[in-house]
Amino acid sequence: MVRIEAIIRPSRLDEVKSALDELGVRGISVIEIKGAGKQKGYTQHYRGSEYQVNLLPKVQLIVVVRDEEQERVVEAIEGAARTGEIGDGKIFVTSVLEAIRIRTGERGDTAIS
Amino acid sequence: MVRIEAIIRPSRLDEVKSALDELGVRGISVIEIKGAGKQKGYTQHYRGSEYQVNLLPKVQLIVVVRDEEQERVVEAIEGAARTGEIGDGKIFVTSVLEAIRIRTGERGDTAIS
Amino acid sequence: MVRIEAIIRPSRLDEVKSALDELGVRGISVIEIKGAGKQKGYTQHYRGSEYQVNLLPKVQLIVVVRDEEQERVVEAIEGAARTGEIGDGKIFVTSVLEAIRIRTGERGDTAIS
Amino acid sequence: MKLRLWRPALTALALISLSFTAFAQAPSTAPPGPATAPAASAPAAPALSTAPVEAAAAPAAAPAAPTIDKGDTAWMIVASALVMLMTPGLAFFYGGLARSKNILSTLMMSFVALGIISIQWALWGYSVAFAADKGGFIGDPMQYAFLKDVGETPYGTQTIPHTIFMMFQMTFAIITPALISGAVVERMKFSAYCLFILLWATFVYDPLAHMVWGGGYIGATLKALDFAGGTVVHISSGVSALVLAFMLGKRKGHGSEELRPHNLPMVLTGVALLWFGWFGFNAGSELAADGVAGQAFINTHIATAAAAMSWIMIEWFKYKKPSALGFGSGAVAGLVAITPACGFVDVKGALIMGLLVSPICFAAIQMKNKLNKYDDALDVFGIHGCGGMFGAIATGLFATDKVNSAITGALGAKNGLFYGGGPHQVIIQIEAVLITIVLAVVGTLIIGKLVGLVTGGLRTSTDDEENGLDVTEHGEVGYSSDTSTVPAFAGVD
Amino acid sequence: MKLRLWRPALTALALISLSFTAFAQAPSTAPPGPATAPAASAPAAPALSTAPVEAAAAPAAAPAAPTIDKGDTAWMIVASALVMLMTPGLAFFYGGLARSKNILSTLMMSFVALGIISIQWALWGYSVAFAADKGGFIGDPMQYAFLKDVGETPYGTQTIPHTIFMMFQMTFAIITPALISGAVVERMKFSAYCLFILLWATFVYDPLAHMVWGGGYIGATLKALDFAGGTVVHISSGVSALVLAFMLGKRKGHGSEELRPHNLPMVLTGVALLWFGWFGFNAGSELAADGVAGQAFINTHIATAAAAMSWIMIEWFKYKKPSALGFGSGAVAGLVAITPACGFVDVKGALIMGLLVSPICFAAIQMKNKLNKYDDALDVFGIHGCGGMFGAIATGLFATDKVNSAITGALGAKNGLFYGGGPHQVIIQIEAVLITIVLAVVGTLIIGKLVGLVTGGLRTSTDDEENGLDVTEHGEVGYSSDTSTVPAFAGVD
Amino acid sequence: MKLRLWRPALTALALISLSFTAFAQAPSTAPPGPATAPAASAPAAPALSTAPVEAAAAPAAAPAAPTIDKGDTAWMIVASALVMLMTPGLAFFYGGLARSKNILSTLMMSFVALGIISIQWALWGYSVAFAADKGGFIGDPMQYAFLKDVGETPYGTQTIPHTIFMMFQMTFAIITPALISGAVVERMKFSAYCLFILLWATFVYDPLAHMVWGGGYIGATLKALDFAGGTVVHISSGVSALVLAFMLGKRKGHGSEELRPHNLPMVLTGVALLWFGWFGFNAGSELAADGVAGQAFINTHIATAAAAMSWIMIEWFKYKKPSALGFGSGAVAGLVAITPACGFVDVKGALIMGLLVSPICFAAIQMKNKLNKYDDALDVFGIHGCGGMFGAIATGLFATDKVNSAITGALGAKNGLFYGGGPHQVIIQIEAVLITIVLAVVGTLIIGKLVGLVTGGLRTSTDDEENGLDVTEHGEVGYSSDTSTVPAFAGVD
Ligand SMILES: Nc1ncnc2c1ncn2[C@@H]1O[C@H](COP(=O)(O)OP(=O)(O)O)[C@@H](O)[C@H]1O
Ligand SMILES: Nc1ncnc2c1ncn2[C@@H]1O[C@H](COP(=O)(O)OP(=O)(O)O)[C@@H](O)[C@H]1O
Ligand SMILES: Nc1ncnc2c1ncn2[C@@H]1O[C@H](COP(=O)(O)OP(=O)(O)O)[C@@H](O)[C@H]1O
Repeated sequence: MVRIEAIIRPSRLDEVKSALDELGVRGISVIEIKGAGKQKGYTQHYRGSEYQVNLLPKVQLIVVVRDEEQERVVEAIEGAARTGEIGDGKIFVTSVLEAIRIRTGERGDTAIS
Repeated sequence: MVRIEAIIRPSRLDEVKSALDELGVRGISVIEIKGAGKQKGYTQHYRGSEYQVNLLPKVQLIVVVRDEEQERVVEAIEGAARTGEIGDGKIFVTSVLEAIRIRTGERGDTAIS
Repeated sequence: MVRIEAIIRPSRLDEVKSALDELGVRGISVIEIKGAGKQKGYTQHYRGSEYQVNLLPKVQLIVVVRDEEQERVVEAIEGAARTGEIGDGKIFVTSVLEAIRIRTGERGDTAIS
Repeated sequence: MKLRLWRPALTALALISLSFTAFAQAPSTAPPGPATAPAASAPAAPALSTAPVEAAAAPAAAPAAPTIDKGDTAWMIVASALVMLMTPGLAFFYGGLARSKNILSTLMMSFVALGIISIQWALWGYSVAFAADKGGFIGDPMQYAFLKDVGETPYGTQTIPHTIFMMFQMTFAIITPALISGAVVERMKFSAYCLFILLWATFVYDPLAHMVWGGGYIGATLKALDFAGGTVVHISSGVSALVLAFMLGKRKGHGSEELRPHNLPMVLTGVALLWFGWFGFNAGSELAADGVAGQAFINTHIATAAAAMSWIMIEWFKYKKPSALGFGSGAVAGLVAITPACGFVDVKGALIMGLLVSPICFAAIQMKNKLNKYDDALDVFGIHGCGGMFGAIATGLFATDKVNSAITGALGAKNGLFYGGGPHQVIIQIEAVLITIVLAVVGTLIIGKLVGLVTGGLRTSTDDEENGLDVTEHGEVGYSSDTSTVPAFAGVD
Repeated sequence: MKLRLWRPALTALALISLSFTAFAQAPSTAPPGPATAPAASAPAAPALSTAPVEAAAAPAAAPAAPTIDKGDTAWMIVASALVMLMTPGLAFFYGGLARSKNILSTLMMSFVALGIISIQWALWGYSVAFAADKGGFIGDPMQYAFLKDVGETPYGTQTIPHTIFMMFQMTFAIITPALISGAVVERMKFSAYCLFILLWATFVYDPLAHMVWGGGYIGATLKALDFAGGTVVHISSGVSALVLAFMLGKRKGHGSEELRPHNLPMVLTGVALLWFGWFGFNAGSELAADGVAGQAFINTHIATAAAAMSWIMIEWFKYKKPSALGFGSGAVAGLVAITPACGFVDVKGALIMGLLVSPICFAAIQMKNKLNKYDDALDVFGIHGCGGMFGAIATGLFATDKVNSAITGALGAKNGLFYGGGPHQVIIQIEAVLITIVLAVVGTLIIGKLVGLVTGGLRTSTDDEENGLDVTEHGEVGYSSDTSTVPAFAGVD
Repeated sequence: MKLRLWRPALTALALISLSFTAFAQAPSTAPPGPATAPAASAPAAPALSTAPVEAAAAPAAAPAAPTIDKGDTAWMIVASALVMLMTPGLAFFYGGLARSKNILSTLMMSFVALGIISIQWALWGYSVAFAADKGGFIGDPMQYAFLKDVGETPYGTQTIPHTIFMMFQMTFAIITPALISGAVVERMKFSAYCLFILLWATFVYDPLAHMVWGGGYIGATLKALDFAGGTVVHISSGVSALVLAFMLGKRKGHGSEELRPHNLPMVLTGVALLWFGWFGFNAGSELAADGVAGQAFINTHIATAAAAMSWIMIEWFKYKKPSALGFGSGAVAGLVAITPACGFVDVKGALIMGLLVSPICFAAIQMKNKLNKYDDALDVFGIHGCGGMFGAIATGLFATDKVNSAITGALGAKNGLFYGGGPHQVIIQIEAVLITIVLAVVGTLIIGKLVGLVTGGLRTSTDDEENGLDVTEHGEVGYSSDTSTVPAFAGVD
């Protein structure tokens, strides 16, 4: 199994969810994060003090899928999350040793199906 | 070392923490996340507009432990987090290359003990 | 590529960001989390009911870098995040199978440069 | 155990219904409406008897034409608005103490009282409370039904339009049942709650208001003193809250999960609005912009300040941490305690009452935590019930006609124990408290049982409770993230 | 399509400008200022005509020296403060409904009206609205410019300092353009908005206020009834909001993303402050602490309670979930509906109006959702426009001189259809509504177009919209985390 | 450096103590209480001298029986409630500006003043400020101790119950020390703060209030003008805040971490309540519902609106981003500036003062940022100190007896420089400002030092500061997540 961690724009979350849904991927976890990268930030002013803000709101998606699904899932996310503008985000894939469904105790691929 | 990532119900966090405590696992990190899966969501209405919500509040626990502790820790979490109802969550285990304790610079197993 | 996950004190975030910036690491992701460990918590009282709180605010940083950068990045974080007091946090390194830049579809090392 | 409780309760219900019927048939004995001469038989609301005396000094002998005083009217319009604002204030006080998944549900329990009781009051509530006395227990439910004859002409010997008096009293009728909600939040069905407060207002609050202020038994016959509602508002709601908490059972997670306030700044917003509005509540109960109102105003403020300080002092000594919640809890306890006394005591009395009420309420809540028998979630009994009882009884200790000559004048009461009146008034005050407790306990038991039958139980399902009543009862969440379908964390966050 | 709309609009602009010029040259026909005898030609604001009659009963024939009544003054100072508070109340009502990335931008749209319109009103707005009538359309813009001659001496036959009357009216002038903002939040440029409300206040609100309350056509000639601003405040803003929503286009993500309220407790804070302040708005419009004010007060409260209940009842039946937002929306709809009627109808009328307005507004919003042609983000047209029209017309159904003798007296109007006056008044009310609509539509089209030219479009860039106007227009974020450079999530969280 | 500061301070302390003793022994020269004829020697509070003149026009020569006016009383009851609400308003204004880990601690610093100062005022504060003058510096601390003789009978020639006047003044005494807290939040010990404000109220505020309003040197002898508290409230607190900020040192992280406001909507809630309550503060200072109150009311509003606009205009030009915080800061600056002037100037004066105060305060804060010598966390000196000084001096420029005849009448002052009075009054105003500054600086230094000795330092430990004072000083967190033991993020979230 692999753990696909996608960092995307908050406004693309709906699209990405739909795309995964179409692929049959049901289980996902979502975290609100902040990200810095090439995308430029903005300046805030509070009573004349300037604050340079370069951590921007992003959404991190975690999906664990079987190895063979990796490519399709990554492509689905890519397609749905892309706007072509700087700041679209990244996808990182790591290897998962074991997955357990807490409710049943199932392990391995069946835990995430 | 392994990184155990458990996605559980918020209401089970206390139990899980106690269970880990009993095992002697002291260090944990906790993140509030949202999850979608088999568990069904609910509908919200705002002035007659319907919103289907299927991302539900979950808690993600991260515990890095020595390889040999993996099984006991996973079982402890499973036991404490299980209600038997859909939505109990998942545990994912990944391999950790290196761990560092920032305070001391210790590396490897001693960093997390 | 490796995924460096650093759990640090919120008050050290600025320093760590600067340190990474100096190294030329531009892309990072940041999550507000809670952590328990050796650092002792505190007690809250609400109308005489006592609540023992041992999950303390921490910040989790995620940086994915090329394998060869791992050491330098880890050291930079260590240096900038260290106060020497209990509660400075941990760094965990895991291996990344693949990285994709959503905007361009680039893969591998170029995705994170 | 439960079964045994229902039997006397049902008997009492029968009795109450019976008496209602009886009273309805009995001829009106002393209609206080403007149509008939209200002179001596006017309802003995404290304010009713003192204000006009001063205002209409010249034509004292001829109460035939009570005239409107614009200064009094200006004050009472504002006072009514101030008391109205207390219900949202209460909503925020309670809302901040709830968990965020129940924030809207908690707020709604107060807000909906503004909807339900306002209409109930206009249709029949006001008449039950303030129309011509029937047997000392209720007012003629027909006389002012639908606010018939409630117009510009003042009520009794008052100096403000009857509409304003009715409105001022309405705001009291609204907040009282809302107070109860603090004990039942996070688990009571919204439908059951709505029905409960409608019936409770009709069968507990309205008769009680009549008995104390409308010319009924407690005020006119027993001659107990209750300037702004210690019995009517606080004891009645506090005791009913306790009974209802028993009937509902504890919240899921009580004892195991930590049920902490989700938003203390919101609690303090509530405290601020309550404190502010309470000036209307207490000083407004004089129904005139005069010296007694001034005294009631400063007493209210001093007692509140003293109680807030005394609460955080307890915390300071006990935990070394004087808390914001402690300050707010103390302030509310002080407001509660001074309510029945505010127009009757001097500043020293107010200060002492404020200093003493906090240890009492604090101890009551400690006791609750130790006993662990019931889950009065936001301490309605601990603060309003206990604070109200203390205040009502202390009124019998500190009342003095130096401050308000009506005490030994029109109201026919005695000075307090510490002001030369002997134990007489304390005993009467205790009697008034007991009557209130009995009425509240019996009424709540019967109504709670009835409502449970109608709505298929008073409580939501365990699942709904776990998911939070905002989503399950109201179909909303309090705080939403911008991330479109990502609803806010169950936490504030 | 857009091009075609501009043509008649520009023609209308020409006409309006022309008439302005004409009026400016015409000699003042009936200066209502204190300098000249205001007697019969006094501006026919409802309150103006009823209050003084009672207050100055004795020297009724000699209106030469209107005296200040301290009770009335006390009430009107407070009423002005209460109405002032409504604008922040509105800010929170709207702010909670916006997404958190636009929270400050939404709040600022209301708050800035407190800045801009206060100054505009002092410089010329008050004069345009309340100085000597010019052709039934505006007041002499010079007479009270810079508040010249607005001092202690009462306006017309009033019994309060002229300053207070001016201030009371100012608070109305402030909140009205702020109401419009609900339709345009989350995408309109702040600069364009500021300019728009300045011009709109001058060319739409001020003339309308004059026509209805300042001795102009609608009040003095047509003799339409509008106690506290159904036409002037709610229809004008609601209709203008609709037009502006069309001109701006929909928000990015409308239809695809879910645009939910970010903070419903904040919405209820707004509702509480609006409800509270509206007592000043409605009962204050009597300009005196008297019986009519009392009636206006209770009507306001009853209609609001009824509308809040009726809205959640619809939800209860339709979705099984009575919501907090529904309660708040209903309450505001009730407040809107009763505004023109509050000093003219009895409690029954108020109750019925409250019960009916919610279904009407609810249906209007449903219709908007179905049509999906425009993005009136926070339903200004649905609630203020539709609720206002209903209220204005229903005033013609329920008005009765039993409640306010001025209706058939000084105001020269007729009783409502259901109170023996025949259809006469309803027709007049409809005419007043239509005039208001025309003025609002034409005025908004012209001003909107003009402002767009000046500010290079009314809308922010799509990027700015996506990032949220707080950061892009105001350089701030609403909620910040302690984690130094980590700005709060775009969500509340 | 610090050591050198303490020496003159200690000397001054000795002097102050000495004079206190001296005054206490000196026989009362002009007791202004109701018992003795207050006629000409009545405390020259602006309001005291103007209101009664108008109210008791008929029996002008015989001040023997001041009568209560119900209109005035109605207004002043409400005004007192309004000013009380300002302290919670201030709490939210400051609270939103703090970081979320210090939200409760910041709120508590304001709320606790409601507790401490209310009691202090009742016990001795009021007497020190308003009892019979002792040497121009303080009032007899015994005369009204424990509110002895403060009852219904009006104070001096006033027309409201003495209780109400005392209460109105109490609300000023409460908010003034709370204002100081803005400079010391996020690092001052709660115990030290409590002790500090108790002493500061006694030794700085009360004497100053006496000197300006209670018949003491500044008002009665120097004849400086201060309608509602420019010197007494704003300069005193602003300057003391600066001194205390120096004594405490900077917050940990100042300069390195970004210390941003955690909740700007909360800041605007505070602004709304402050603006609303300030009507009571300023117009209430007339102590009557009359024309001067009306003028004070509109001046207050216009200056505030103008200052809010002028602040965001500066931001607009400088950063292209007019901010919500800027609007709020400007509004508060405007309220501060107009406070001493509101009952003395015309609308033009108010407008100009409003427009000018914002650039001044903005520049002061810029200067602070550049100098980087002290950490006046929430800019108490920048806004209240500088805005207050500007307002006090500008009163000497714009005051005109056209608006308030008392200026050149009972108050014995002169018109402002721009209104034909020559530089006379400006110079006097500057003198009053200087006296206030000296008293505030010396008093704060001494009291701060003393308190530091008693509480073992004024500051919390660095660790406590890092963890946030909510948890370490009060044992609570402001915002909690539902996730049981997971306390909310240190951020709002
Ligand atoms: N090396 C990295 N490690 C972790 N997160 C990263 C890394 N690089 C980028 N990110 C995340 O991806 C987001 C988008 O990256 P950015 O460089 O701004 O745009 P793009 O992905 O379009 O090149 C960042 O805000 C950050 O959250
Ligand atoms: N494939 C997955 N990848 C990541 N998270 C998942 C995955 N499947 C489930 N989850 C997480 O686990 C939670 C519970 O899953 P769900 O299918 O609803 O119930 P259960 O685990 O009892 O079968 C989800 O809300 C989601 O947070
Ligand atoms: N085994 C672990 N797995 C995951 N997170 C951990 C682990 N141990 C510690 N942490 C995280 O690191 C933080 C600091 O750890 P702590 O033991 O308190 O201090 P230190 O790192 O200085 O020894 C914790 O709050 C927690 O978030």
